[in-house]
Amino acid sequence: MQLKELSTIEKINKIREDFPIFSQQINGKPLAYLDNAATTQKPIQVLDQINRYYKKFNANPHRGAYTLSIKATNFYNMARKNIKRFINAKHTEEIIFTRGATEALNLIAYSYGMNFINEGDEIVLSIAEHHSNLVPWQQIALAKKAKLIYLYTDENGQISKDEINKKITNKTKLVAIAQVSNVLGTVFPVEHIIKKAHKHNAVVVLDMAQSIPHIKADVQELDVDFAVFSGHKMLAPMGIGVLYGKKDLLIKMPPFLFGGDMIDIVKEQSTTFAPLPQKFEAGTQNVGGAIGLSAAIDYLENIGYDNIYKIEKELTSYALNKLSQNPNISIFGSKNGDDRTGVISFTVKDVHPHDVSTILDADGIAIRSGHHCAHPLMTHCKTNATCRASLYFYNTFEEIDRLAESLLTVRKWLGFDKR
Amino acid sequence: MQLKELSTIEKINKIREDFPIFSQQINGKPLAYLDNAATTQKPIQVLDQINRYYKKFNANPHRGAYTLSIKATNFYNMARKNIKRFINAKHTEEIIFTRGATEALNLIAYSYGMNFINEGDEIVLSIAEHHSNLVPWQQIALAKKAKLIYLYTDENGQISKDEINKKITNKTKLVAIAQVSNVLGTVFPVEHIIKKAHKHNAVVVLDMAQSIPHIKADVQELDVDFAVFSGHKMLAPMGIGVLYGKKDLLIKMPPFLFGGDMIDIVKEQSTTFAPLPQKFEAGTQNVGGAIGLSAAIDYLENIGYDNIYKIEKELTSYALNKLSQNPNISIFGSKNGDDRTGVISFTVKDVHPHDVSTILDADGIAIRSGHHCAHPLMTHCKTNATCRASLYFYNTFEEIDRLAESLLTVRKWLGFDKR
Amino acid sequence: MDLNEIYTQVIAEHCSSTKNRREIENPDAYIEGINSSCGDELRIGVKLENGKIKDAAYTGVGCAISQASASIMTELVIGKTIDEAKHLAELFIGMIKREITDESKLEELDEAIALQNISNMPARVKCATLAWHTFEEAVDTALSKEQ
Amino acid sequence: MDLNEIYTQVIAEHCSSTKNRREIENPDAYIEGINSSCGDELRIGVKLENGKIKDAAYTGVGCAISQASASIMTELVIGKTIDEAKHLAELFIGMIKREITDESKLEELDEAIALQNISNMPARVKCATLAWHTFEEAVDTALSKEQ
Ligand SMILES: Cc1ncc(COP(=O)(O)O)c(C=O)c1O
Ligand SMILES: Cc1ncc(COP(=O)(O)O)c(C=O)c1O
Repeated sequence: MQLKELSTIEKINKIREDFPIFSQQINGKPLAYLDNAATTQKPIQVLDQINRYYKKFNANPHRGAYTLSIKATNFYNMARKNIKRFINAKHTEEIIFTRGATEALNLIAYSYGMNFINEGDEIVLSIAEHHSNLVPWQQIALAKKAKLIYLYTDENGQISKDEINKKITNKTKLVAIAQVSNVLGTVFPVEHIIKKAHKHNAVVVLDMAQSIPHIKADVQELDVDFAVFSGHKMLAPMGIGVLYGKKDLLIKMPPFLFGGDMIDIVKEQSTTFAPLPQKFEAGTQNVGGAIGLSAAIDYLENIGYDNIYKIEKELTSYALNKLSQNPNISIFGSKNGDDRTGVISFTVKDVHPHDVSTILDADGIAIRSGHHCAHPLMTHCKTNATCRASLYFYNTFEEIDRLAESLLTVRKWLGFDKR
Repeated sequence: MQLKELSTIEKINKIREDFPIFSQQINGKPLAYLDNAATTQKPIQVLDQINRYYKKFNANPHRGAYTLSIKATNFYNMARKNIKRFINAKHTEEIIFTRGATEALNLIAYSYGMNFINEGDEIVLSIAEHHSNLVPWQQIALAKKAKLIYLYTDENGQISKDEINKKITNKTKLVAIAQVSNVLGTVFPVEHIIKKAHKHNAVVVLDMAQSIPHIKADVQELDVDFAVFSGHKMLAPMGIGVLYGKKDLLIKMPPFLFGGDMIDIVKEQSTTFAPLPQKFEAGTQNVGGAIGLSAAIDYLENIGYDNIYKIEKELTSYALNKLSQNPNISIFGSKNGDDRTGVISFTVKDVHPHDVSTILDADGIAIRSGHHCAHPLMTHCKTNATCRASLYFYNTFEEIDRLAESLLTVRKWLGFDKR
Repeated sequence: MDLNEIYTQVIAEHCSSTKNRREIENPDAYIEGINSSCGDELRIGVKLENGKIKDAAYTGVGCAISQASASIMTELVIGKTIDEAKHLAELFIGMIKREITDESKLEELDEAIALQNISNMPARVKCATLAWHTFEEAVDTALSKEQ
Repeated sequence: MDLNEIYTQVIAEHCSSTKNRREIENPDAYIEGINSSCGDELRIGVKLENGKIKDAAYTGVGCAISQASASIMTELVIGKTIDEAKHLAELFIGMIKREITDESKLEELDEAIALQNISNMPARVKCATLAWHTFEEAVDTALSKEQ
């Protein structure tokens, strides 16, 4: 595919051919899938790789001296190497496969948090964290008598440098922050946060779940200590995700899950553990999932992050502009296209977000409504729920038009603006 | 398919048509896959269901008020209900999806073990436990100053009633046992163990990883407190498994993983948790995996456990008989086909198991060699490693013939019996 | 799915109705019901007298379905005996869960029948039943205080 | 994969060879090497003298590849200077990992070249290198004791 030479619209149309789900009709209308922050759709290239594995190479990896098992092991290791290269980790064994971002964050909390956070230490989070990067730290704070400190967002959904400089101090032991908010789409200044945290010898846990599908990651350049993401939010199947950790940290952490393949020698009363990365990968691993994730990375890189960025930037500006023209719509966070991805939270005057998504659904438009697993941010924004449309590079300008049009009808259904 | 009217050989041949992988050649020979205790192959019916989901219905479940998400949620719930029915649980919310048996066992250890096992309590395990049902309990014993007590197997690979009656006492708080050994294939007398444990108010954790692919499960009839299994060992994809727990136990246990979807209300400094089963299912769930597992159950039930039992019984007797005819082969555990499944561990005189599997692989025969994640059992059996051939209902008599023939050549390759 | 079956005239009117969207003076019980997945928060108050629902009212935020459901419910139960009111709540929840489908049995629910089509929308079922579950709890709490 | 390339005459002979399968008297170091995935356990002993490997021997259980590798290795290193022996170990490990493929460089490995084809069998690589890694560790331990 020579995407470069095509116009944005042509690019998108070409890309959409790879996604079988877009040939669907929802309620008699073509599907406009605008809930990509929740999960993305899967291109045929990814599904094909998974099928190929199960039809030709399936075996338990690491556990056999026969051809099929060796092939499965090789595929699994190649997937790990591909991810290492993709996020530019220094060592392959810094890549730990998990079920998803949530499990990866819990692994860090249980293994690092329970052992290296002490009474009186401070854990700094943003108020916009997804529950998966918030509740585990609450539990650690509770168990270890540590203190949770929040970085608050301003009216643009951004965290100011002042806020960061004020809250990250010598007492800070760990900072847990999303690179991109799953509600506001804000790209947070994580480079500054990481530098500031390191100045105070705190480690930083970066939640890339909402950034890596859109923004090229480089963990060495960021110099981040831990990073996590989920495959299903970046074209891969459900049930696979990644924990990245700096080698020296992972080495000093105890294992999290115990069982097959993560051990060295097991005696009746004691066990020694395998080296990285096996130490953190107990039980039969999800080889099919790892292959799917690796294929998704290949697909993304084949499209190219430059193309993805350009397409999404255009779509996001277009959507923000369209929605702003509706006087009954309030957009949360940044209203222009800067420092943000295509995650757009908004409300419609007098109409509860839940009703908005039901009404849009009748037009085949899939958006999400609710608290988006970010209760504390909702409270901070003085709302109970928002509507959220979240874009990916396979969305179209036409879908945004349909969103805007459908939003014009919403109030009427509830008896406002006279039918 | 009217399997009933066919001969065993015809049945097997019919079944094999469903498995794309068996059209493979390994080293120029047709694949004889005899490592089913490690992982099973996948029928096209299961792969098709997963593909259908990703091509037509994929969305994040529980999180949207639009058609696609509702469908994904329905599929996920239907899978849970199917599993409830399949193992005859009393309540749907007693079924918790996990990544596999290992994660399920760790969940029990972290949530039940860490909170309900106290200093001086005894945890009873069989010496044959897979590391996944052993190392977590070692960790709990270590953390809580509890004592690990082992039930030892006799020369037939069985645990005697004497041994059970002697070791399970009023001090016992938890018994963790596999229904079928992944090394010896022994079916342990778990009914007796559960009754005995309950007499002493101990809870029983049943590892069904090696039994449920072959033996119909009924958790209510067994009256077991917890049970776990992995999808990939019963025709389903990797990355999905199940924890069953009695409702009253699950209710009093704290959550294990924290994050999205398992919460009720999250405030800055505190959180309340969702009811069962969500309480134990943090983060985006593996809907594709759950659908695959549900499809695998349908497939197994379509074949019928009676057919599976009959086919496997014939294959196992045939294999035990064939292998016994080779004077250089020693079989571990039960030598007749009673109280055992088709997991057959053996050694070849003078030849290390690892060499055996390499030599068999050249003939296209896949068996496993090593400690099979059961170091303590290896030590108890006074060996370092065994060869293991493990059968499933899609294996053929011819494959067993090839295994037996190939085993006759093994010693020659290493300079014995003169070439 | 036809939106006309969900967002009916009845719903639109009740959703913005303020008749029973108010505080009760000297309530016998106030119970907070929460539907955390969509952020609905409903406080239902009841006042009992001589075995009857003397008054019922609600406050809080929520979607049209949960607000309309609360409005319809309060109008329906005020003046009914406690037993009748509890029976109606059971009937309503049974209707939404599709456990009761016999139209003749549902007649008693009067305007609340307008919510029947919600049973076709799994994601909205909780919105429709929130008021009724919370009401049941409020009545039980009030009764237990009496004793 | 051709088994003839793996289970060669050399391997079969060395695998059952008892020449260096023995204990060393007064060793300078004994190190236990374990390949937990297949259950190989190898104890390698070394005795140094005047900067040379005076003696080297092994005991333990393991597959043909690991046993033959230990036998070939001990025969090869006895009498070599410590530096030469360490160089050979590096060369061997490089060969198995396919990092060194230049045949002329590998000539020094003599009989150990018989194990080259193991590099095509990822599952057996650890079996082949276990003796050499353990030997390297034993020499280092012996040297550190000397100081
Ligand atoms: C008896 C038994 N228990 C537990 C497990 C662990 O299952 P998994 O690796 O799928 O988590 C296995 C298989 O590996 C097993 O055979
Ligand atoms: C910012 C962020 N972090 C973490 C998660 C959790 O990811 P998962 O549910 O895949 O574990 C999500 C998505 O749900 C998210 O948006």
